[in-house]
Amino acid sequence: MGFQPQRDKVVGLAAAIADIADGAMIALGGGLSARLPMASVRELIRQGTRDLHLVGSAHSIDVDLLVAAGAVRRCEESYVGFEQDLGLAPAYRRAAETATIEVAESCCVTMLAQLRATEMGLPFLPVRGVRGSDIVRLHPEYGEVTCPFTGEVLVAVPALKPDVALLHAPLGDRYGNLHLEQPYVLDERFASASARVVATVERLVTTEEIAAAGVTIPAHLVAAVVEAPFGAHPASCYPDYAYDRQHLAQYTRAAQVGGDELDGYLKTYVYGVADERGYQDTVGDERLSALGRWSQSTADWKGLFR
Amino acid sequence: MGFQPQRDKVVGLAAAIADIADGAMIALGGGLSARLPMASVRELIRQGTRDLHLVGSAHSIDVDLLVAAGAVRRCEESYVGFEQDLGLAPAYRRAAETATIEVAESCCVTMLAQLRATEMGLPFLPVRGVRGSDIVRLHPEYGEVTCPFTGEVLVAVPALKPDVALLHAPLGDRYGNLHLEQPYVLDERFASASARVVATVERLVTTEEIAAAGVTIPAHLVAAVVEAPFGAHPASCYPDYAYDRQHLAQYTRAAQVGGDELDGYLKTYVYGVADERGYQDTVGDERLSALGRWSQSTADWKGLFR
Amino acid sequence: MSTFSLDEWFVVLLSRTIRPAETVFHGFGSPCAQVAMHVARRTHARDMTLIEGAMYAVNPDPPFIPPTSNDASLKRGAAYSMRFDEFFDAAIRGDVDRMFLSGGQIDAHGNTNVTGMGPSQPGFKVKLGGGGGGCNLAATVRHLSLWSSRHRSGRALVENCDFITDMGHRTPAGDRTEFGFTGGGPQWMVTELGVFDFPEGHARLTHRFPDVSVEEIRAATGFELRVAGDLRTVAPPSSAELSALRAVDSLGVRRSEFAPAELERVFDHDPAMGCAC
Amino acid sequence: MSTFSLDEWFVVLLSRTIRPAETVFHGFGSPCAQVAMHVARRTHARDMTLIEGAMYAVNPDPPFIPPTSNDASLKRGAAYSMRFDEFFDAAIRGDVDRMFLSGGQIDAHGNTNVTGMGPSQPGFKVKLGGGGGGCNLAATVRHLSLWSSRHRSGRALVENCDFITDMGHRTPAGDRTEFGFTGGGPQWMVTELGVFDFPEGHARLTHRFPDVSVEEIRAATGFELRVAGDLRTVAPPSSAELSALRAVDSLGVRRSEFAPAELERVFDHDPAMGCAC
Repeated sequence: MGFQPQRDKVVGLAAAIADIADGAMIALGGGLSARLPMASVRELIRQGTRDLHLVGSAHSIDVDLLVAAGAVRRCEESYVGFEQDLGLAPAYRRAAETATIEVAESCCVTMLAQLRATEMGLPFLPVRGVRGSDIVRLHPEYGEVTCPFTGEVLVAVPALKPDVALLHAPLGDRYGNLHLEQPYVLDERFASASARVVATVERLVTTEEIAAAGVTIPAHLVAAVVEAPFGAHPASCYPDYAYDRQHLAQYTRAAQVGGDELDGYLKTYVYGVADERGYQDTVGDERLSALGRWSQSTADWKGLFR
Repeated sequence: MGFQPQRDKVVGLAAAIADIADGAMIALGGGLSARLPMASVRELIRQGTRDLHLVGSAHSIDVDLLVAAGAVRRCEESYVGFEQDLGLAPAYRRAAETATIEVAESCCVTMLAQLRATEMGLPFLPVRGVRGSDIVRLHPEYGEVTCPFTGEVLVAVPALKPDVALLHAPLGDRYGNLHLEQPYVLDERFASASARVVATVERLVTTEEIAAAGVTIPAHLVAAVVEAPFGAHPASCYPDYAYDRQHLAQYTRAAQVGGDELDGYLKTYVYGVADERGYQDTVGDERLSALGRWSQSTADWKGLFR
Repeated sequence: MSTFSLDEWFVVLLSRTIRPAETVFHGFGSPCAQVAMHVARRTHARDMTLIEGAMYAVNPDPPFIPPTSNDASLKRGAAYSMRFDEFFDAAIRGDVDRMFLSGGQIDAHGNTNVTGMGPSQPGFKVKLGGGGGGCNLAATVRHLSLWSSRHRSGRALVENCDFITDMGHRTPAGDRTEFGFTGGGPQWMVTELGVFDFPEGHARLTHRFPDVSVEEIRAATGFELRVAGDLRTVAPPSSAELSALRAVDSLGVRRSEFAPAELERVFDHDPAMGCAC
Repeated sequence: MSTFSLDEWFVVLLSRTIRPAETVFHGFGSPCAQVAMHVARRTHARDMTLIEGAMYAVNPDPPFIPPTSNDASLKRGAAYSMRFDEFFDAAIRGDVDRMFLSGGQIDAHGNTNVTGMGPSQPGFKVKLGGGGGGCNLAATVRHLSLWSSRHRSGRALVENCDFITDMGHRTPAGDRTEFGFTGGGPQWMVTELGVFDFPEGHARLTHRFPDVSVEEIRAATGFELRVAGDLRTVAPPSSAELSALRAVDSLGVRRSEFAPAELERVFDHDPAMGCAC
């Protein structure tokens, strides 16, 4: 542990991800369709990383794609799916139903308590809920603790310390200061609780620019910074771009069918491109720049979601 | 509990403070020489409130003045004093030495854990330190808890729920949204953990202005808003004014001497003025506006502290 | 005479479970609840504190409701967005008055399953998305408004949930008092067939839609159907409610929750109808 | 030949207890430690993470050190200021490498008393200000640098503290291992008479100032004085250290910690002296 000293932390994506060992516990920043660390996810798949233990709150294509690529051993999220719009997460669902991944489904509040335990240097924290839920059946590691004052029995949850947190931010400087827009989701908690933070950013800017925008996650918590434009695509990274609903629909369709269709998606967008520049070229500049037009008018914004 | 509904919460200082009962547990916002809720403190004294239980981190004239006026039963801070510059807190010290107040000295981390317990709806939280310290002798209410996973024995501290938090902010709107500059100290924690938040602000502005500056404490946590220019004086309220070192020196001198000297201070600045407008007149516009000149140059800023 | 559709009526009924001055939250992937909250805030509960799903934005005025819960459009007009931890802390300490919850399965006690169908070992028969923060929040939020848009399927309201993600009033293991839960549990349940309350912690049909019979409802309900002595038909939406709803949900995201046949249920609207809530 | 004063030498010695790349914190009301951290960051520890006392500003470049610890001048130049809880969390989980601590009383094990002199019941004989966050931080911060500017008084370094606010290496109740404390405890102690380390958890004089004899130090020390076999005189400040110190502390706030007589101790400076740290 200990803070990261102030130094230049800019590295390439491949180098940043190469440090992640098979079997690592990976915290995924962002949530649902926002600020998912997709550039890092794609690079993990390209590098053939295996047996990952994923933790996060509510997630979608980041988890599903890693599961589809066979990179995952254990999923510990509060939700994996595409909401009412695109429905269940196809690869995650299939892997859960065939028991090829361990489903350690959790709750946002429980995860928060477990991360906070690490942040506070404590071996456990108590939570009040959970007792009425079968979620406890998925977590034999939970315990109980009795309040010494009230006698109330509470669920005790152990500290959770991810090996690596993968975060994506619109702005960062070379020292690792990051500016995020709301929702921050668990990114701040992951940054403090994880042994190592790898951040991808839309744009590297000066420290002055980032201080003016507001530092959400400070440099001393960040180990590596990678400039990765459209690094959250097909999730959103406001203020730069909205999520790419068409692309997500394309992915979920391929993942539902599975087999060659899913392989085709992976080949086109992950294995078949050398890097993120290749990914952007494959998605196409026209599509990518359209996602940035949300800010022009309400009609443009709405138009992205029809 | 429950959030405060969105409504106009602007009231006068006297009315806001009149709701505070004798014996109440009062959380004091700000710390040391910054953003102390002095207008509220002076009004509490004017109204003759008694037997207060004060809680806070590191404080100075706010606590000392309340003690000097005989308003306090119990002091639960991590520090009360005027740092190396003006030394020990004269009235607090005298009252502690003659046992006319209960000294429940605490630690910033312990207070934080106790407030967080309230914020998280828990009856207790564990802390790792404290066991080697005689601070536990001042707190028979602490207990112990054993980690169900590691067997480690930790100190258990009970949830702390102040009846009222008195906060001072440079900007607020009529709904109670507050903008603060760093250091926020415990203000955010007090706002969530207290039954009721009374905020004084330098200036009431529109919601748009405060959203642009950044809302630090949201309206739904605030019960009453009072416009009180120079309401932190003689503490600082940046960006408006630096602390008034001369005034603090004048106070500590009077408080050290005690008796008529201290009575004189109280008469001049608290009992003898009807309200905060009267206080400002007594301190004098020239002095007050000088404190705002910190921003003109480093030499001006430094000049305030010679 | 103008008309309105079932999905609109459904959302209006959900919105009426909100009382003035309440602090209300919906989870992600819940367009009906999401739209309902905005309808309430524009009609009978203008002083409510609306906390927007996955954005945790406080009292936003979104230009439209997008098909995902953490799009930036959903914080437009909000002076403040809570942090993740700030929201969940507030909810677990009891500062949130109402939360909307749904589930692939819901039983008579208001227990909900959003985790999976069938046994959990070795793998679920159908893996659902998961519960977000529900398994803790259901313990401490003051009131829960449940909903199901798939009641008629016969698979949604069940005798026993295969997996209890979020606890209602009681489970085989105990009740809320035994667990020290500080929230009151499910208060209302709205389905596309009718409305239920929970006297003594058991669902009871209090209102039905005018185009649905009690027998149809009984046939679709997997648990023993209890019916209120004064069973009524649901009160129609007011013009104010309909126009608020149509303004808020111009993309019609609420419709994604319903089977196609339900969306064809259309009713005549009496424009003289004031708010019946 | 130019000169430097005792207070300058003292602060330089404090600054040398900081190692490169460390994350270091001082409490409020600690001008000597505060100035020492900025000297270190401008000389031998440019890559340290400096967390400014009561502002929790990270690596600021203040235009001057004011006489209060939470003045806005102390966050000038910092891209980020930590929240109160963010800083204390980092310190209690072990992310802070060094903290400076002082006390009205300090014993041979490095226990410190900033709470009060005499018995605590019914009232202290002398009530001191209090310990801030020390009683938890002393348990978990990796290393502690202690200091006392009142050693000569004979009342500062004592056989037993009347009250232990912040634990050093051991107390009558147990040692750090028994309490499960994760930090290493006091590593150095600098006084206006000399410098101590803590082999086996007991203070040992390793350096004295050239104008002070071991006998003077023994006479001023309330506990058994242990002396290192290779006792040396403290190394003089370099020109770089002195000029950094004078630039940072142009108001001379460090001087408020010393008795007037100590401030009159002046030493000749050899401008050829490089950094001796």
